[in-house]
Amino acid sequence: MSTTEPYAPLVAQLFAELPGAGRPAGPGWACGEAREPLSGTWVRVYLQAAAGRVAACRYEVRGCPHTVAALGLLATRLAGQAVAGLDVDPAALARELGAPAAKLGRIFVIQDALRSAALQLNVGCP
Amino acid sequence: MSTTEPYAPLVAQLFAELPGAGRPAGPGWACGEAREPLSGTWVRVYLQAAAGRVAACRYEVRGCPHTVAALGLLATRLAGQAVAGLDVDPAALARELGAPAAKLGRIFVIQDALRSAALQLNVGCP
Amino acid sequence: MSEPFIYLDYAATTPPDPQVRAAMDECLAAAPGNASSSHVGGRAARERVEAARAEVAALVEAPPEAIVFTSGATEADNLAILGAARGNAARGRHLVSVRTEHRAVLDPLARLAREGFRTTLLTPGRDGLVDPAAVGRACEPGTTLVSVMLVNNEIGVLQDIAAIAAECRRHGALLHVDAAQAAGRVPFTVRGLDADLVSLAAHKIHGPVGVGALYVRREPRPTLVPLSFGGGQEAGLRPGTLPVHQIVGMGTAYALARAALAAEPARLAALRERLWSALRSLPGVHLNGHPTQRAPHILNVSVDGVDGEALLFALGSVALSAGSACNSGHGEPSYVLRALGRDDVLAQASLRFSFGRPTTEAEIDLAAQRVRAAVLRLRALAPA
Amino acid sequence: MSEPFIYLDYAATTPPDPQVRAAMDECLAAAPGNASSSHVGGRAARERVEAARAEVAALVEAPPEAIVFTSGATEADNLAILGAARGNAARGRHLVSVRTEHRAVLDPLARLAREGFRTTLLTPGRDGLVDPAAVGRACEPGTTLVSVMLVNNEIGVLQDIAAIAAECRRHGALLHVDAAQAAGRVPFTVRGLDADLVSLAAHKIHGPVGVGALYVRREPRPTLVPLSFGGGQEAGLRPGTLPVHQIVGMGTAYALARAALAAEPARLAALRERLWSALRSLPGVHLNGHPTQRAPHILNVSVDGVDGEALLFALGSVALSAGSACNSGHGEPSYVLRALGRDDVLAQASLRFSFGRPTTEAEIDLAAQRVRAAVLRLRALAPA
Ligand SMILES: Cc1ncc(COP(=O)(O)O)c(C=O)c1O
Ligand SMILES: Cc1ncc(COP(=O)(O)O)c(C=O)c1O
Repeated sequence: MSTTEPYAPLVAQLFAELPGAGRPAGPGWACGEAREPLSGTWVRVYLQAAAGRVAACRYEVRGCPHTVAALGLLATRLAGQAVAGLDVDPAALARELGAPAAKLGRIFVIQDALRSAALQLNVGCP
Repeated sequence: MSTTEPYAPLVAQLFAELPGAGRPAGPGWACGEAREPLSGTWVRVYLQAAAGRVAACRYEVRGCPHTVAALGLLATRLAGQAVAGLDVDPAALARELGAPAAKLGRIFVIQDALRSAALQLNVGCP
Repeated sequence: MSEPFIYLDYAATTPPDPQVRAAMDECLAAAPGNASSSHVGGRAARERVEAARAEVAALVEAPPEAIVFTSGATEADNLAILGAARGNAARGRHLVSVRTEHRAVLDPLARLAREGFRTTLLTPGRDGLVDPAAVGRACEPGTTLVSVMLVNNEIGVLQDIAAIAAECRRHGALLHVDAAQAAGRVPFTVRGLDADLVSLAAHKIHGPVGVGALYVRREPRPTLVPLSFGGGQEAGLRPGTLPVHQIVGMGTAYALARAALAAEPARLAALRERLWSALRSLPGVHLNGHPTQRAPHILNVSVDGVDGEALLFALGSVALSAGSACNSGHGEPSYVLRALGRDDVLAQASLRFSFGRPTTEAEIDLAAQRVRAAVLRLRALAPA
Repeated sequence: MSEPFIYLDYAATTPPDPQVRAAMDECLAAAPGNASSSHVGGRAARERVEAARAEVAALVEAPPEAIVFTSGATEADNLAILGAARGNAARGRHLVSVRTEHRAVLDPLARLAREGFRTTLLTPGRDGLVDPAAVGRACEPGTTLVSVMLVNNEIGVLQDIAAIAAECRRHGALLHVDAAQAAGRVPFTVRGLDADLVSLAAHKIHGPVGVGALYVRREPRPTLVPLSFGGGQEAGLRPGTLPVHQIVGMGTAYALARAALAAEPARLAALRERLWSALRSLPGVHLNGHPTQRAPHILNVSVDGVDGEALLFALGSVALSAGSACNSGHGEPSYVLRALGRDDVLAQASLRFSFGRPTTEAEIDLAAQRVRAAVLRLRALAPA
């Protein structure tokens, strides 16, 4: 934690606006879930695809401001990406949000949830 | 030393006014001298007698304010006292001036000088 | 976030009372004098110090000579614990304390472990209270010192020090009490505590930070090895030029606290209950610590189903702590709440509200509203 | 004694600069915040602390991270000496210092003797200066720490620390320098001193009493055992809630001192020479300490043929010290002057005049007049 603001302005903005937050209504969503019991972090990522590309991303989360903000970033960026090989770079994400090293584990939780949602898109929802 | 004034008002007054201080002029004075090398205290007491009683007392001194004040008190009080058995009570003097215990040794210096001056009055000056 | 800011972190630090500030500035503007100097400025400084010492002593009904000024409660705790343990090492090397003490107590105990002392750390009940009989059972023939705080800084519980003191007497151990959170918040006297050493802070009760005191019983007088040496101030127990303005600030704060002791604790307790009533109407909000044996100015709750850091951030316009000020922001769950048996995740999702002289009902109501809104918003994100 | 009062005891303590007072009060009046808290008040407090740390560091050209705030120079000296000796005890248990150091250095050394350390205390020359070669000769294979002050608080002499540091390097010993009287009075940098540990005070240079700092070299970083434990503030070296207003006061004072460094030392040195010229015209007045290798703000003289206590009392309207503030009023001759070879009686009849920012030529002239009058009056009482 720096001696000044504990969260980058981008984190504060995403935490305030929560773009894409919430469980989607309707059918046609794949979802992946992951958790980190020590901090109680819990993440669910919902993906909708069309023509092999991500059409929309939604999420539910119980987590720290960096985790919430990271999901908000994903939700605004994933649309249009190819479903095949869909992934996120946790280190880059943490850097972009100014998250301290101790938070990296939580960003991996997001990656896990995203990968498992993407897997369902590829394999087909159960 | 108390947390307030280091010297009682009587000490301050006697130190400011120095009653009887100085080497007397003229003949007919007995004198006694004593010192305490550790503190550098040095005292000379001059006595003049008439009809077996102290007529006047003078002094010279290098010493702390309590020592100076004690001599001032003596000078104002000895006149009229019988030369025979002339003495001073150091403890009473120290008490009256509010001098701390550590100062008692210096009041004894005054007693020594006074006694030796009185001795000369009794025996006759050399 | 341009909502009006609400400060509810008075257990971390309090704003100095305007009278305290005025007394301090008056002192800083006065003719200069080192309280050790023999000239008039020095004597005036000593008189100010002694008047303040009398005020500090009066709040806890101690003789003024028993008050040793320090740079704060942390130093007072260290002087008591390191000082008494080292000073009585020939009699024994065992110490007793509690897992929920402040770091300023636990860390010197940890240091003493490196110097060959042993410490028994008791676990309080789930309500945060220490069983006095357990203190007695922990004492051994070589136990020289027991340290138990009066008011816990995180959860506000109030220990039964008199009963603990009786156990210490029975076992010939000295008793140290960290009363940094208690002074001016709950009425107590050193005689009532029957403690040998009592730590006091100024900045927890509208005095300045950076000054505190250790009460050292006169008869019998515990042997203490000082932390520092030189100059001989404070009866040789605490050297250094006396910070007159700081000491005067503490004295003024303690005089004000004493005057307020008849009414202020009840007022704060009412505010605390008002907040608790508002918060408990939310499901999944748990009170930490004993419901009634507690100081009036601290309320600590744990909230189900939210992340603690996110909750704190969502409450940006309410200044409060997740744990004690010293631990907050580190993301570590509070060791105090863990010692009470709260699991890590719930311990992390805890809020310490604490109140002071400026706190109003309107602030409490507004804070309760904001907490409700934040909790509901975060729970909506994770409707698990 | 209704003569106007003249304060010439700035080496004992200085009045805080009005800007320092204003900065402190502004800080006390600000929104409350414990510098350890994560909310906005806490962050603002941290920012103030770091800005002040940068100011303190700038005066001595240290990196800000090397500055550890303490409750004063006494604590800084103790942290350096007890901390380095205990922290390096595995390497050796021999320490070197000087008989004319401040009690805040000598007393922790005496404490260490009780913990099994040995100390060699050097005697300076009659001019108060320590021969660097003598420091080298005193070092042994087990010498871990050398402590020599930059400016002596009683006589103002300025040691050749860089030459002493070279001897320390040669012998692998750490060097601690008490610069409490030097900071802001003589220009110096930690690099120029080449010391590992440097103690600083605020109240000697128009900052508040009760705050100071220890410079701790970064590379190589000396191992220090803290004096107190708990809370983790100041890189674990000095725990306790940070007294933000005090630290801000020190920062402001150091910023002002840095700005004044170009002109103020020369101005004070001129005042010192003016006073010395006036006093030396009296017979039997002796300068204590080296005539030129000295700080500008201290003049110490011994006076033949008068009692020291009586002289001080006769100078009631001039506030000054017979020795250091900590020793004055005890009637004991100064151990510093005795170490210089002054006999007890002459050592007792000594006056330390010290100057500060408010000191004027008119005050100096008036003080000189009063000293002359007092000396002549007392000598007339004992024309031996
Ligand atoms: C119970 C308790 N003890 C000790 C301390 C430390 O006091 P200070 O801030 O004066 O160092 C605090 C507060 O931080 C406290 O709440
Ligand atoms: C050389 C020296 N070292 C240490 C100290 C002690 O400093 P403080 O008053 O900040 O405890 C002083 C002044 O008293 C001093 O002059």
